[in-house]
Amino acid sequence: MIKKISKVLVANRGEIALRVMRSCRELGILSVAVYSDVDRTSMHVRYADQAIHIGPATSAESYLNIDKIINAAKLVKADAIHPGYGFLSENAEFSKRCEKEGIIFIGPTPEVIATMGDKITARKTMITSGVPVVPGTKENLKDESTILKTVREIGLPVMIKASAGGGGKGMRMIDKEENILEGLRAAKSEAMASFGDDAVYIEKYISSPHHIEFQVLGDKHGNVIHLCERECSVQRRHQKVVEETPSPLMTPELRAQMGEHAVAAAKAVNYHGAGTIEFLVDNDHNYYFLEMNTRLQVEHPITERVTGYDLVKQQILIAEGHELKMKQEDIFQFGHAIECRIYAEDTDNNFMPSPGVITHITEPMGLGVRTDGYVYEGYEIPIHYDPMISKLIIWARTREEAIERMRRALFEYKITGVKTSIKYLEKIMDCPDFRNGTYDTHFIQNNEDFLLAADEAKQSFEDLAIVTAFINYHNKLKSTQICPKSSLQNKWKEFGRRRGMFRASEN
Amino acid sequence: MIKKISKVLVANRGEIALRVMRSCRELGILSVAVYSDVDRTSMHVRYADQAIHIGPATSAESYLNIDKIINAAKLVKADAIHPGYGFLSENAEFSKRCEKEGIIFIGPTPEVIATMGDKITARKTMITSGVPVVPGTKENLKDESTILKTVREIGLPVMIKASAGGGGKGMRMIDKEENILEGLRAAKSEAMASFGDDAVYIEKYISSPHHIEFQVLGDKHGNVIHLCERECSVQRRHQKVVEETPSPLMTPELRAQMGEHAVAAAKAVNYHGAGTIEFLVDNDHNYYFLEMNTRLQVEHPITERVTGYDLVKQQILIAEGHELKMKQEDIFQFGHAIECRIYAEDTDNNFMPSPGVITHITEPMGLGVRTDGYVYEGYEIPIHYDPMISKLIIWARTREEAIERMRRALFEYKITGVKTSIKYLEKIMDCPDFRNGTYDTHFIQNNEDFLLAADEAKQSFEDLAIVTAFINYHNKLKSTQICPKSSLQNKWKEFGRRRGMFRASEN
Amino acid sequence: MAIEIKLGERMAKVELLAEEGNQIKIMVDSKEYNLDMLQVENGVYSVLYKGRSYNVELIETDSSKKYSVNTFYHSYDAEIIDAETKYLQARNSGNLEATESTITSPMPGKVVKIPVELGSEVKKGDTVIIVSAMKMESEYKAMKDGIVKEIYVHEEDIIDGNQPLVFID
Amino acid sequence: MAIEIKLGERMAKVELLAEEGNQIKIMVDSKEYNLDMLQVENGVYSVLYKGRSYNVELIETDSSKKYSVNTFYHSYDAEIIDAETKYLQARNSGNLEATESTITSPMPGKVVKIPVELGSEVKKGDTVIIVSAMKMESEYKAMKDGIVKEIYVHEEDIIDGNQPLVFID
Repeated sequence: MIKKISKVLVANRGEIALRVMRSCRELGILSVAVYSDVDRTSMHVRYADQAIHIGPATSAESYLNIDKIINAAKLVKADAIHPGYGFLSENAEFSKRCEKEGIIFIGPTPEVIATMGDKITARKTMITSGVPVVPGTKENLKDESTILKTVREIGLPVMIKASAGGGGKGMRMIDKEENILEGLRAAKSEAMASFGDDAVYIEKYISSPHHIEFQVLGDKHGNVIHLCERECSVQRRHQKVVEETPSPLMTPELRAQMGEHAVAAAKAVNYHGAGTIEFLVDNDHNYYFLEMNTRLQVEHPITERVTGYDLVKQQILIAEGHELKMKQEDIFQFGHAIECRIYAEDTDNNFMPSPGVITHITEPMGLGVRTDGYVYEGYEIPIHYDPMISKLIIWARTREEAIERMRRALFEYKITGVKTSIKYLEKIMDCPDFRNGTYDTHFIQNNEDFLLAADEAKQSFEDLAIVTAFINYHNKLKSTQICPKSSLQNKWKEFGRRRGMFRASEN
Repeated sequence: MIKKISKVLVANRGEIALRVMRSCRELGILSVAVYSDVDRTSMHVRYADQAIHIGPATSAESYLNIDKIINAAKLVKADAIHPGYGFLSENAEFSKRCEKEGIIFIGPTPEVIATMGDKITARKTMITSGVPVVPGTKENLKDESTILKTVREIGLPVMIKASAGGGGKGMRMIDKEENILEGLRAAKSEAMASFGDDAVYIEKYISSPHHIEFQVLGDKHGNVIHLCERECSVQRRHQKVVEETPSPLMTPELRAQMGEHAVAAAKAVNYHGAGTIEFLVDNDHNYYFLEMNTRLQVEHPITERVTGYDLVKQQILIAEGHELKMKQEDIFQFGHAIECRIYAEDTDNNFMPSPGVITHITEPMGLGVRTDGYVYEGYEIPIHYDPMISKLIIWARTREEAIERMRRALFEYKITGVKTSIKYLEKIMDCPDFRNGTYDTHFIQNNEDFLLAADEAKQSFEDLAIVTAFINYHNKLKSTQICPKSSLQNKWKEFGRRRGMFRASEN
Repeated sequence: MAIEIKLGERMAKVELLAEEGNQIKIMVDSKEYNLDMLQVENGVYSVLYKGRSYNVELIETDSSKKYSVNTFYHSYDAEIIDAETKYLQARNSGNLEATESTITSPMPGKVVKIPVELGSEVKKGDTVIIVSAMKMESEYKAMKDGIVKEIYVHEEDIIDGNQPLVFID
Repeated sequence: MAIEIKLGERMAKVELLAEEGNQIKIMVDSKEYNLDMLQVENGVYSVLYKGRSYNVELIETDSSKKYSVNTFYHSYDAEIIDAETKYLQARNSGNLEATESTITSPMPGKVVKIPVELGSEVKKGDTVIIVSAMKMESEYKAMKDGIVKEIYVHEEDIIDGNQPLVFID
């Protein structure tokens, strides 16, 4: 049975809120923004058909507050909620509450979110369904002699990980027998301190691991397909920085095999909506289920670009109850796509975040260039949320051409007012390991010297920088002689005129 | 023999100059801009690696002046010149001069330009090569009884056209026998007045004609392929407004047939480089050679989008002497692409051009959106050149989705300071004849009432417009009370701060 | 503060009733609005009204009291009618004659040709000046019969929009 | 007009020799340049030098005399050293002590935690304040041993970049 959606509340902000609203608009669906105190000027409020204020800047009192979001949805009579990524997107309670209130949650059921959200349960489910997982235990281990036995079965090196964990906390790599017990105890106590739960599990440690994920789509009629892989091994402190598809490591056989397992993984939980199965892959093409993300990923646009499918539209159609229109054999990758995430951060200064006012922005254009952003000139990036400014998605027929195009687009991309990661991303594009496609998740760490090296050409542009600063100061001094006669005049006209005068008659 | 190009002078301005430079940059080729007095601030000067001033605003003394452009190329030691479209792109003398000076002209030989530039010679060449042409005469007709005989052979209605003509001058449609001689005399005298040459020819008049063109690529080794068609029937006063590919009229069989003829047409003149064969097609799928454009077309991006090939890169590779890497059977159209041309014009006021200062611009973003433009905030569009601001190129899996996406992108595209054709283009996207794909070159004329109709919703937004004008005026009055204390301060910071204060504490 | 604003043919009376931060209460003719209104970019306003989100763009034209206003799909010309404007209007009333006598071009451009001379006798509909902008030529015609009394520009001159070009009396 | 500009460690003497429209002749230390230089957008300059085209972006930081300058791929910090600056520098010389005593954050953010109190004794390297921005927390540590003499902010406060936070003596 089809339930037509006519108004979607987007329970998010930033680029992903805009991205969702774009697809709504194309489908003729009204979109509703919610915003916190500091987001009145945010682009998603301006883009939406309706906008509801939901509270203070702190996420817990606005974007993470289930009651406020549900109230907003009821106020505007939205028939569906799209959670984006982050915030409430993988919150089972939120999905359940929507269900209870009769609002369509554009995402999976609370049960699926809960199953996939708990790492041990997810592992168990995958093993039962025949999806390869990293060799290791499924359960919390207590007895130390059992642990020693298990570790010997799996073979060193191993990882000890917190079941409730994330972000590297409660995690220990062990490569020597004598360190096993000490590492285990440290991991458990850290897990307890961080998550209030000291459950841990043991995994085989994969050296030279590649982080490769598969996009899946499932409808409410039991059909599941995959839309091929994304290579996400360029990571800094477990944060993805650059993604691409196809993966340079991939072969058609491996893709078919991993794709089948990704579909099996989704079917194991009767998955519907868009989801991602993350795998660890080693250089010998062994692969292991890592986790499932039950939402849209930040990097979903590269899949859209090579397969041609609008994933947000697919999510909405699935939520309405439609059957998938395409079959597995219809899916192919046309060309190559790369995404770079542009952050407001100071890459020369330990990647410190750099909030502030955007004074000027020029976005790259032309063939094969997509930008998904949300900032504009005069916009102040708030200190309270994620430092991602935009995503630059490049397509070309070949990987080599895509890298050249990415370099060209990064060259064109000018953002001033805040520091950004653009120059750092250019370095990644120039890095031999990346260009050759011979990289794994240790890429950034292995190439730190190359990526952070000072550029020798810097000195030759010093005089240019000095002269420009001089001229700007000089012209400011000149203009302070004259008090503006009429601030009623259009500033831009004035700017144009001033420039014209400067050209034509100033001497 | 391959002659590597390392520096390209782009003998053009506006969006096409930028577009060419982008591909140069991706290929690692330096680009050189030329500019007239009024173009010092133009984006192509800023984008290029080098920039040479070549004279006053009037094109004849700058962009059309062969000597000045050749001198600039020699000054910077450019080894090739890309002419873009318009200006000198189809000037045989310019191509010849480049040859003489030992500079690679990125385009065909002078002979080919001359052959295809003269309509009667082009017709003859096509007939000899078996490419269908519109039934009619090849030569200038003098004797009036011969003319009457010829017209009777072809059958009314017919068109009389000036051989040296263009832009509708020296052109007459005749549908009644008694008007033949009168029409002929009028056409000849108009042709003499406009072009100094009264040669005319007679063509069958095609009712419900579709303007469909084929993109061809030929290398210097005799290989020619086509990259499928572009439907260009949405025209206003013989100017293309919207283009799409595939054509809604096309069938795979017709495409194969017309494509073969397009390749034959190019081979007939040993064509190398990128070129376009224009056909007239009637509703019964009869098609006739119209003319060949021996340069890049404005609308080339839609072909790039569905086939994936960068046409400027192909032009450069061909000019260097490379063989085409792809074969005809490698070419296919993935999805559907539409281009809208954004003009600085007042569509409510007889499409009067609207030069001026761009006060604000927001470009559309997201999946399937490409913008090729050249203006920026604060840029003054000069009165001397073409009113085209940019091209919006949309891709989607299906034609229907592409139209929805185009509507969404036009909605997002905000340009203020000058009047633009954006609203008019939205009307085209809404027009049933366009949506159904049942249109021919009479589309705009047939739908004039729909396209220019006043919108009934206009009244309901009146109060919003009034209030905004009021508040702006009100705030200006308030701000004139205070003379800015320090104009040394960063204006943007001030803007951000002012806005912050306005929000937080003004009352 | 209450003023009149002319929008096309309509004359609206506007009164600001209250203002607190970006929250305003305003009366347009007899209708009262509560709006959340904020300038977010140079000349671009974000307006929230009953939860609906609108974007309005303003361009000042000619003077600081005349605007071109763009809402979603519509363009309007708005003019602030304050005391000064009223005074000027009163002074110019009955000046339709003057408007008909002065030929102007609504857009900037370059004078291509002036087919008349000082003292020429012209008929209503005769072309008196040809202006070119962006490769398109426009002919401006006399709006009444008369004698060419003033020609303010020369051929090849670059002109502004709405600048007087030819005066016929 | 000749002034000094500090760029990183370098101190350059700059003198404008001639200026006509956007053509300038300028001396940087001992090197003379002829440039075509034009502000094309807010804070964006287009520079032509020997036919080469450069784009330079300027952001004013803190004061009107300090700039962050971006060329193609490089960022520089430039400071105009005029008489006033020199006077202030002279007055503050030997004030390294002061810099070490005052804890600041280079970026704006929110104070998450202040693990010290007025009068606390701290050792060099002790964390005295934790600031959060964009989901990332940064700890600021004492740069010398001493006593916390001033705490200028409170937990939960929103702070600017380079604002004094804690004073240790």
